[in-house]
Amino acid sequence: MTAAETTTQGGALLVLAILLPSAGILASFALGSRAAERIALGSAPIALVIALAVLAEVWRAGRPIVYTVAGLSPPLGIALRADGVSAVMLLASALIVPASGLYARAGFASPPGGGESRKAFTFWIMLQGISAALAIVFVSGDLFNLYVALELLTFAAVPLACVEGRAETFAAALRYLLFALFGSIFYLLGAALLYGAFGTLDIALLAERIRPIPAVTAAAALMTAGLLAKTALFPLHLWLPPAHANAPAPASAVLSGLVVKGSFFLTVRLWFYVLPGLPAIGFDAILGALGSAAVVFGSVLALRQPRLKLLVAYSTIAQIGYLFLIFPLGSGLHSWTADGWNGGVMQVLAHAFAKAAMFLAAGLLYESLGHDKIAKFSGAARAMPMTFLTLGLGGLSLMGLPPSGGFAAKWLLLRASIASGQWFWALVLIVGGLLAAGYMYRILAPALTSNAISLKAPPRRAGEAIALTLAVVAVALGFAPESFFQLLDIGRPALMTAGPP
Amino acid sequence: MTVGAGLARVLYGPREVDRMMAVQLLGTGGIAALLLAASATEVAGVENVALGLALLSSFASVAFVTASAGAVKTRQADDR
Amino acid sequence: MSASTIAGFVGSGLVGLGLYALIVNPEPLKKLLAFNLIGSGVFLVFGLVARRGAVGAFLFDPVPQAMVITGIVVAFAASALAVALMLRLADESGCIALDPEGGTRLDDGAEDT
Amino acid sequence: MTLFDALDLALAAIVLGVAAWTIAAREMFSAVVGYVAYGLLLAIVWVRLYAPDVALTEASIGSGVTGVLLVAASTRLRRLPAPDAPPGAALKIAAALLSVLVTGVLATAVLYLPNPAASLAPEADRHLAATGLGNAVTAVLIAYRSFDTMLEKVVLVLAVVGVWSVAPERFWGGQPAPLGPAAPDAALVFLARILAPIGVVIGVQMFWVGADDPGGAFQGGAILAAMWIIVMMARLTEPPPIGSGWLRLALISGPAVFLLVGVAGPYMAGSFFGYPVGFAKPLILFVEAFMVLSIGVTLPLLVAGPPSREAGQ
Amino acid sequence: MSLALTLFSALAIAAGVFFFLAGTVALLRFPDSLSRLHALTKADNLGLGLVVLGLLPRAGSPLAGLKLIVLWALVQLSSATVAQLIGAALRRQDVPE
Repeated sequence: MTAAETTTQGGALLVLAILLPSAGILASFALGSRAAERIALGSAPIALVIALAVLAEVWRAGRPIVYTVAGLSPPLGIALRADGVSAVMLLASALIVPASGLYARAGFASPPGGGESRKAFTFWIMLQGISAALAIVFVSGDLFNLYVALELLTFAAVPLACVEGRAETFAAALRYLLFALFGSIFYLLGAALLYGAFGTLDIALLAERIRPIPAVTAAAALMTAGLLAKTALFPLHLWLPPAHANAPAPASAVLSGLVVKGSFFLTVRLWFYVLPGLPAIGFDAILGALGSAAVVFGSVLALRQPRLKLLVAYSTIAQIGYLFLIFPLGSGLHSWTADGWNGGVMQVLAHAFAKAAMFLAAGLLYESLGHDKIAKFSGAARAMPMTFLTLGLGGLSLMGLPPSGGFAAKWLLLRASIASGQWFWALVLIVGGLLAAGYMYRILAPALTSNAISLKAPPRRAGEAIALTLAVVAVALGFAPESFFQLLDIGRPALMTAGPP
Repeated sequence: MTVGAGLARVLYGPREVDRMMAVQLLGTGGIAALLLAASATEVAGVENVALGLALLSSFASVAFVTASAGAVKTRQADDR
Repeated sequence: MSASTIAGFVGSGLVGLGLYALIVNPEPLKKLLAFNLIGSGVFLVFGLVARRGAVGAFLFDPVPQAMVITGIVVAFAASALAVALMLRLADESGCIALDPEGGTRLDDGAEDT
Repeated sequence: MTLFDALDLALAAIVLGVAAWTIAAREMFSAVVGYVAYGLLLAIVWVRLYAPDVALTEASIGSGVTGVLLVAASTRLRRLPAPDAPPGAALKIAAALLSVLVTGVLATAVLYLPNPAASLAPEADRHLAATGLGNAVTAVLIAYRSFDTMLEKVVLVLAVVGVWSVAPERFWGGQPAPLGPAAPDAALVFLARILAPIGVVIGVQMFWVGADDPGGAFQGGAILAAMWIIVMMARLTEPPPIGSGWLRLALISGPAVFLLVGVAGPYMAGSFFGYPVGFAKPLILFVEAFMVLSIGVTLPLLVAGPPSREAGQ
Repeated sequence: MSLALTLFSALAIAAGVFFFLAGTVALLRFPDSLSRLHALTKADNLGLGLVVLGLLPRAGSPLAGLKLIVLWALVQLSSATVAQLIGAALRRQDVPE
């Protein structure tokens, strides 16, 4: 056993990253909806600075930074740990959440004259709830602490899905909630078994102690099933399209871009950090196969959707599918696993930015046209060029065409699948790209015709700028330098076990 | 605990009030069983648990009666 | 067979019962009840683990017990949110169908992994 | 096989039986009655597992307050038409197979868990002196894993926001619906008048002794919550308007004080959420007192539901 | 503890358990709800009362004994009220039928 872990330099930043939005929630609750908006937006720059500082500290140290809460080392205490991936995800969340917040100012303002609005109160508090939950998900090193984070994420995300207050949003939110509860309780069940077997829920200690006994296999299956339900991986995806498509655009951007990534991130933590010592029993191939099915199924359904927001939501199901190729391609100790790992993480980031941008653009379209029926888009690109540029750039990344983050991700995954001789995944990547091209064509082709269209209202310039910025980031990820991938490698478990003795 | 065995069957009682009575009896029986088990196995602090149960057993029954009274009224209103 | 092992088996049984009810029952309130059954089953597994953690003079391991207390409170909060959604949905639409299109099932194939 | 083994087995059979009955009951109301009875039985199981703290929580929150919530929901939903078509036989069989599989896997896993399990009990006890507490479960909740507990309180605040958020816009800031009938039974009013003060005393006592004996902030707060609910059911008080500043302060007081003490940790004890040596117990009781208040207010509000009357009415 | 006290304790507990069983049987067998209610209150009062009485000599401290008595009083109060409420509910249900 290694000596008890202690706090490293910069570790306090991790606690601050969690406490800042938590304190924001409590203050917003006491002070009302107008203050909630100010607190949510005002704390965003601080959160960004914290995320950048974490990133700088991880880069400087070249290894994960750690904080032991209450000064107690695991197993009795809780340790927070940030490695390269945590730092990058923290930064992505610190960018996308405030971007959605700025976009939402128009729709979620408090009434003038000191009154409070239900929509504003809910939205601004839940937005901070998502920040807090994601911060814990990305940096916590304790499986039960992560359970609390999962619940925090659920309780923040579900009301966002029905903040509009229409009957169909309540039905969608209720279904979302039931799936999410199923997911977290199964996750918790697995955690109970792991604790019973090894007397700790600390990720690093578990990784040392894990042995192949029945409880571990059962725990792995139960926790994965629960997390998949929350990530909406096919065939547990049913809740996602109505929940994401009926939410207001800035909420959809966060739900689709970030929230589903939270439970995916935990699945990665589970398999790559807790269970690498478990002999392969085909789980990685099953996850890859489910992901592939999701790619095909989600894309085909996206092709058939009449409404833009539904199309974008089904495209999320397909893009989530790609993420799961990280399991067959990024695990183990092979020459190609670095590519598979980097490709998977890049796909998380590229999709987060591209999808957030596209949902925001879809919201702008809805505001200006009064509908989001794709069949009636003809000529819209002429009237709203920036919005369609956003959709186009986001689509570029979804299709995986160069230059874009999506291209970089799929290229890396493709390289890994060819190097490993698992050509099947390459096929999935290519078919998925073609199908994505198909649904993007469906959106863009009618819009690019020269028909005249009358807008109900001109698009909001600020909103367009925010959406476009996110899309540009998604594209710019394609130019990520080599040092970016070195950052991702910091604390990557496969490297740690393979490193020199 | 044998008390509990008999009581559980009562849940099949034909009417709602019977079920409520069963829960009430179950609550009291549960408290008695708890006290007996505590004195036999010497788990510390069980009398606190029993005290909590004593407070709460009536709580649930009251909720049932209140709710079912409300429901009967609405049903009567429907019939007319 | 000790009380703790029995509790573990009861927990396993409750998880199974609850899962079945969660999939099969169309009414959301029954699904919620099923979720609560699963929850208490999971907590019992924690209880078994806590009791098995008895060492020397200690009759139980306090850490899993504390986790159960946290879990019970969270489960209650979840139930309250679900009930609020159901009642509002009933007010809005006059029924509490989860699926506007009908025919789609919840939790089909939950255990594919 | 001793007498206790037989009783344990009988109890296990009853718990499973009542659970199955709850699921099979056609009437929602009966199912909820079954669920409350089930909660009472579970409390006994928890005592048998040497977990009186959990037994108290299960009896008060898992069975009591959840029961009230579900009863109210079932009576309001019972006149609605059945939503979807009953499931087909194929689905039932598939679901049954899946459930049996999960139960089987789980039971196997439980059987092969190491016995005795790896335990943190000695470690928890070693640090107990530093906290000044006697109840290790309370120490885990408020000291060792206080970070979890604080965040869980934030979850409760989000749950309250979530419940309120389903209200129609025009009712925002108003009161939730009353919990009892317009003209409550005289016996109920009598009960509420007598029980509530006794309950408050017991609730506070339970929090106070929780430092050393079974009990604590959760259990004490839950009993206070139950008392407030019973008083509201007797219509002696009404649910407060959700715009009330005092209400909101009371709701966040627990997590807010917890968070502030946690943030002061680096100055007092050199670490976030650390407690200074020698002054730990008073500080823990201070935090817990606000948590009792928060829980006592949060749970009844979650039961009361979203505002349903316009503000100022 | 003296032999007499032990004997008394055991007898009281046994009698208490008997009343619970009797109450259960009555709840199962009695023909109408009102008489079932009657049986229930008897079992509640006497059963728990006797068990508490039987446990009193075994209570470790005066405080524990006091808790037992408070507990019994609470159950008395609530069972009486609930019986009344159930009776009222029965009347309401019976009138229209």
